[in-house]
Amino acid sequence: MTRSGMKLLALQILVGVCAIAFWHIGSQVPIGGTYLLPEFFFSTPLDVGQRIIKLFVTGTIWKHLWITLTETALAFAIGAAGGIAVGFWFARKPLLAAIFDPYVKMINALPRVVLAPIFMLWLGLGIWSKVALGVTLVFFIVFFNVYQGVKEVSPAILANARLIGMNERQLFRHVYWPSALSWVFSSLHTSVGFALVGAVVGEYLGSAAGLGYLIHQAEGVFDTTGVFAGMFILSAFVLIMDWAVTRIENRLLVWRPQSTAGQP
Amino acid sequence: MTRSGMKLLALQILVGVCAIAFWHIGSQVPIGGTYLLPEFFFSTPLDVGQRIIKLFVTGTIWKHLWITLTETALAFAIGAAGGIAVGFWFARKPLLAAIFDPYVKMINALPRVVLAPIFMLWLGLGIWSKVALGVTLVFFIVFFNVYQGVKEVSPAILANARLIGMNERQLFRHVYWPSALSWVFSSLHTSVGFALVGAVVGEYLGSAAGLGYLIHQAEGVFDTTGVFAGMFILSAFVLIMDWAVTRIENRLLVWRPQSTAGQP
Amino acid sequence: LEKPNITLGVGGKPLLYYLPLTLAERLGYFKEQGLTVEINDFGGGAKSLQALIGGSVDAVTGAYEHTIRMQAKRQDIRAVIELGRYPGVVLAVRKEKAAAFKSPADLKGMKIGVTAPGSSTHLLVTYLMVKAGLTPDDASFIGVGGGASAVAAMQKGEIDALSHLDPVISKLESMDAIKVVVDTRTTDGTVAVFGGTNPAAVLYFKKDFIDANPKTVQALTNAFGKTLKWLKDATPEQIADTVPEEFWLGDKALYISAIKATRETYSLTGVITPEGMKNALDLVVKTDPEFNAAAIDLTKTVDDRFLKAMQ
Amino acid sequence: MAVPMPTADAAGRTGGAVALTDISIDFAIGGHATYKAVAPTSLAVAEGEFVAIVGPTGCGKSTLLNVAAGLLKPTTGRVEIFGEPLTGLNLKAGYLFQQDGLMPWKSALDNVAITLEIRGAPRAEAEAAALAWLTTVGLAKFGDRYPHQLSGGQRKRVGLAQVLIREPKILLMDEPFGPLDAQTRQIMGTLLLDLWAVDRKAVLFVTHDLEEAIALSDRVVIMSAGPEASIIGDYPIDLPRPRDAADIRLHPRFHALHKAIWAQLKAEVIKTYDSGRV
Amino acid sequence: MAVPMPTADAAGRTGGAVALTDISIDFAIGGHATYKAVAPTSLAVAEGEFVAIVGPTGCGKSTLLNVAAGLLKPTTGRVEIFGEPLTGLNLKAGYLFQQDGLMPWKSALDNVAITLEIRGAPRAEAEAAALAWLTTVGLAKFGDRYPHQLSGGQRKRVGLAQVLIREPKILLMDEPFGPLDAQTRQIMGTLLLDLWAVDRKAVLFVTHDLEEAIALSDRVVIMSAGPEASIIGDYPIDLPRPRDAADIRLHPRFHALHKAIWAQLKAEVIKTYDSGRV
Ligand SMILES: Nc1ncnc2c1ncn2[C@@H]1O[C@H](COP(=O)(O)OP(=O)(O)OP(=O)(O)O)[C@@H](O)[C@H]1O
Ligand SMILES: Nc1ncnc2c1ncn2[C@@H]1O[C@H](COP(=O)(O)OP(=O)(O)OP(=O)(O)O)[C@@H](O)[C@H]1O
Ligand SMILES: [Mg+2]
Ligand SMILES: [Mg+2]
Repeated sequence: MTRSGMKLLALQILVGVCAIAFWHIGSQVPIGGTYLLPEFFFSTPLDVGQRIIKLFVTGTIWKHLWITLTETALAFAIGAAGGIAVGFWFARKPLLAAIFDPYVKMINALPRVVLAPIFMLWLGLGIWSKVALGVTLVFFIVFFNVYQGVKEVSPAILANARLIGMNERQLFRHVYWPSALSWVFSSLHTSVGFALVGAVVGEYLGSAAGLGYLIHQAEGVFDTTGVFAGMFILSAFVLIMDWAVTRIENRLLVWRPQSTAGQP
Repeated sequence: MTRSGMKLLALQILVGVCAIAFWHIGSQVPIGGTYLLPEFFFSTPLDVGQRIIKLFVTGTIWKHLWITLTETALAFAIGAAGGIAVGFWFARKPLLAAIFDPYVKMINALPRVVLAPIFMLWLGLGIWSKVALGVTLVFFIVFFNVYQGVKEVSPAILANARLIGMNERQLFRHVYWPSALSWVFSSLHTSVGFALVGAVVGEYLGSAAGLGYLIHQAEGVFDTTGVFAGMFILSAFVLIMDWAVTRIENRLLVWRPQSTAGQP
Repeated sequence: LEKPNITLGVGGKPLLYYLPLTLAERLGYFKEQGLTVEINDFGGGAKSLQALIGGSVDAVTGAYEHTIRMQAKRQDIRAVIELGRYPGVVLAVRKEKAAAFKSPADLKGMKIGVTAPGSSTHLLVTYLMVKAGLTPDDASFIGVGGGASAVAAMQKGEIDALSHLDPVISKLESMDAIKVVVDTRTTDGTVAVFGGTNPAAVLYFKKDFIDANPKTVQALTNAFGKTLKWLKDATPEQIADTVPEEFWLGDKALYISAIKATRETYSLTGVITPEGMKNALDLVVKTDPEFNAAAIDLTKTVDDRFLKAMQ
Repeated sequence: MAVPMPTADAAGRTGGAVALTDISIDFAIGGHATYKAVAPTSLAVAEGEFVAIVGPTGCGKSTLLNVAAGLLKPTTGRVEIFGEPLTGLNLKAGYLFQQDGLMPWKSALDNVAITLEIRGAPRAEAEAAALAWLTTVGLAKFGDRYPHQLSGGQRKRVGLAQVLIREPKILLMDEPFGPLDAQTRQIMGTLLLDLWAVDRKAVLFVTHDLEEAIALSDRVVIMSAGPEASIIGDYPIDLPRPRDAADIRLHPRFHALHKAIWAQLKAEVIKTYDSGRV
Repeated sequence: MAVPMPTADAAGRTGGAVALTDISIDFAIGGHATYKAVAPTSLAVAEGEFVAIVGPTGCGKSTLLNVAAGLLKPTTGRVEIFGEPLTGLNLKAGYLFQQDGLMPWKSALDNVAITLEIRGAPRAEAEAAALAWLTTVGLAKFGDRYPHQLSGGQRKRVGLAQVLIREPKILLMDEPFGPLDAQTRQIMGTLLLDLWAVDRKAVLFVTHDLEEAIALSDRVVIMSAGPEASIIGDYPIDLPRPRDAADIRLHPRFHALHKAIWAQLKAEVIKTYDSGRV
């Protein structure tokens, strides 16, 4: 690791430590008679840490984690693929886009929690109803960005590509896709989190296992420590998924100028 | 209205009519002995239509609608403003962004449903806890896009602007902001729906009024008609909000080439 | 009155479990007592309790068991009047499995639907299983939520058994999809499970609130007490006509049959008996081995002054 | 004058490679205003003919090329390519834009090779051909650079290779040698002439360098200044072929042609500039 | 030869407006490879001096200007502006890019006016000044057009107005008249000379037109072809001032200078081209 990488990591850890210290003080030291972060609602960092360790040591977490991650990964992959496909398709067929535009927006505004029973009816209680919930979140985030990204393709590059005789498929591969990539990745970074949220909310609303189930169960018996432990584990795994997305992004976008100031 | 506008509207209505017809048939005509869209889960278009009319005629809806729209508008405005501000700020301070990057992503992955009690603790049961829920959705969608949008500013334009002596504030106003606008608006279109979702989910989780409250009430007693009526009203209002966003977008982006093919 | 405007939390107002609340509101008994009650509906009982602790609501109609759990968490919560004397939870098995089902011991290996993990429906099955010599790990529990999704889960055959409340149970019975095997809606059923009553829905407050606003608490108690009296004598039709039409499950006949089924669960006097308290504690302890029963002082979970004053 | 007068407008021979007949072009410029960039005018390029367009800056040269490429529909008038009315893009033409049209996400080599690849040429073959072309334009060692890593002149030459590798029947070139130094310019000019000598494509060539125009082309047309620009001069260049882009400038006829065309062009530019209409 | 030999490198006089001393520039090109674009070389521009840079395409002219503008840090060497080491951007310089740097969301007028506005000039005043400048570059009627509605030459002139309105102490111009026709080019050249005569800015002027370079400048420097390009020729232009960009070409000394510089330049270009290194 480089020196600057080390420094960055140190600073990141510092921020984390500060946040935990604040949490600890807020939940343990009363300020003016009241606790800033009452233990009932926030638990304490120590308890949460112990719980996380216990969950991993006893191994109960693995099954749940595995299910939630599968759901998240599926929701992310399907939602992103769908959003990209439909986004490109709509961007290339303006009439189609114009016709369906209000419907897409209406559907995007439906509260997913309310749709849960319908997903359950169609897809059962297994992972697929949770995947569906995640997909409805990821899809729209990716879709709107891809749609706009395709429309932002440089007209000169597009005209040139069409004149050298590219057909739609080739235009997609050689022009629209690479050009819209930064839009796609921007939406993917947002989506990673939302895919997980979708999966967890789906589990929360009805499931037999998964982190959402654990969290819900903990909530039912007012076990705030359990809730926070679950959320921390969630968040940690999102970082791993996001890291993977960033890896792919850097690979695909090698052609970009490194620094913006260098080349006027 | 222009001729093509009329044609478009006609096609849009056609799609709507088809969807409703499909719904009607699915819920009323058994295919192979089973209903495609059982009435118990999907109600029927006629019932839903009647319910919507009744809600408006008796006037019960107005109070709920007003509350939900206020929450949505506030969530949208605050979330978008926050996302834009922090997005720009992070994009201009790469070290800051790098340090907080993992934390931002972790927070984005927290299931909002679980956070609801905390918002209630801090913000009470009024509209603000719902606004907060919407804000947490809108903020991240806008934030990630603005962050990327700022980084996509053309290096030549940026270098030129800096060389004519613009300071940070002026760069923001004359370069970053206009350049990132299409990114901002892309995220705003996604966010309109999510702001509403946030507000409704907030109400769903705990409230005394609002469309989410209505839907929740209806769900508990198998009143699918009520659930669907609420969702339709929601969606219709999202279209109005989105229309407003599009108006502003078209105003701010007048400088764009009209057609992409015209100017190589 | 110290505080004529109060906010009250409930986790699922249209549920029959909370029928007295709706009745009190519709019959105008709150107004009669000079109270303006804003009813906040929450996504579940746990959330309404959290709102109480957080100070967003003044009173909650929720499960008695909450007061016990909160004592363990050093939160002083007191129940003042009982609204439901039996939990009202029903364990039913899918029709096809009914023939093979003899006792809760047969739950082994089943997929059991509950409203939510950790909820009272979940706890009841766990309790039954523990009593039958099983451990909670012998079956898998699936949170299926309230309302339509629970019906969907049973219809689709996703679950073998279901521990749930009305109206879901009545709906599924009307669809002839299930057979009820344990029924805590009735006196017989409840006694068979617990050996006595087991307070379900109660009205509870934070102790601080009671101390500061005794008159308000009294007024609220009075309103509920009066409702219970009305409920004791009302016919199911009268009840159905009193609640809002939307609560009818889209079918008045179904609603009335659901009322008939749950009729016995509603408290007659509002009194929480010591025996009932013990049963409730027993339920908690049996289902949560880590729960420290010794630390619980059951007398501190209720405050019966107001009920006494009313009579 | 001892030089040929502008010949009549070529509206008659529509059978050529490119025939723009009575085209006019209006641009919408905000609100309901329009800018009449090109007034009804006609231009025809016969098969195998090399036509250069010169004219004051902003007169409408690029616009005409866009029309010929099918990127812009003229407001009025007809566009025919090899006798057929043009609908949509003109895929028979290779068009080197005035501005950059390279794909920034492809290396120089890939930018050139893609032209063959999309027609189904195997990767290796396309790459070999592309490398040969890059060598021809003097960029053999820059194949793996992305466009943003190239200088202005290098990018233009990559574009040139990209257009030429297709061997289109019609070449539309908008200031192809603009950002090149005089010497490279002549080398490229000679290269273009050599290529053209082989299969005699029809060429429409926009340049600001009148000497270059005369040195390369069969005909030089002059556009008047806009708005409502039109073709106001058409000079056949009766210099012998084959030519060398550098040596031909020493030909005695060259000077006379240059003088005649320059006189008309200069008058046009000054008119434009004075009216602030450029 | 009868013409002056290239003078010694100007490393001695660092007190000038721009002094690049022993700078070399390496570019990272994928992986760990670097391209040594510019070998250690020095260039100094005295206060009030007009220096033209010519060289084969891709040799490093734009790169040198980027260094002088502070947009690019040289790998080695020192950059001094008016005797002070340059850190960050060179705000004393006005830089007209080879490529377009106009803000596409601002009209031509706004693009020019903003330069004054950001210094606090009132809107009306800035607008009036901008309009005057647009008129000077012949675009009075195009003030309300957005950049994409302008031709290549028009855009370049808007850029010119944008740079000139600031009245910077140092002017860096990268092929400012590239996309202009010969006539407009001369008009602009004369305009530039007139402006320069008033307050004698230091000018660093990149062009491919050697005649233009000689006509305008006090000194013409020649860059060798890259990689490891450096300044290999430095010719003082001892033509009388004030000059007219067109008439000066008829001066007897002009031809001699042109011939001498051209000979060196041509040799350089051919060398470059042959090695495929351009
Ligand atoms: N999209 C547009 N909207 C409005 N006016 C336009 C548009 N495109 C071009 N014009 C105008 O049309 C005229 C011709 O433009 P064109 O680009 O064809 O000029 P040109 O002859 O190529 O000039 P140059 O030599 O500077 O490249 C110019 O005055 C320009 O301002
Ligand atoms: N970002 C970069 N990465 C790698 N190489 C670069 C980069 N920028 C420029 N170069 C190389 O540096 C050399 C000099 O480039 P520069 O743009 O300065 O040339 P130039 O003299 O301005 O040429 P032209 O007359 O064509 O504009 C070129 O060979 C170019 O390929
Ligand atoms: Mg042009
Ligand atoms: Mg250059």
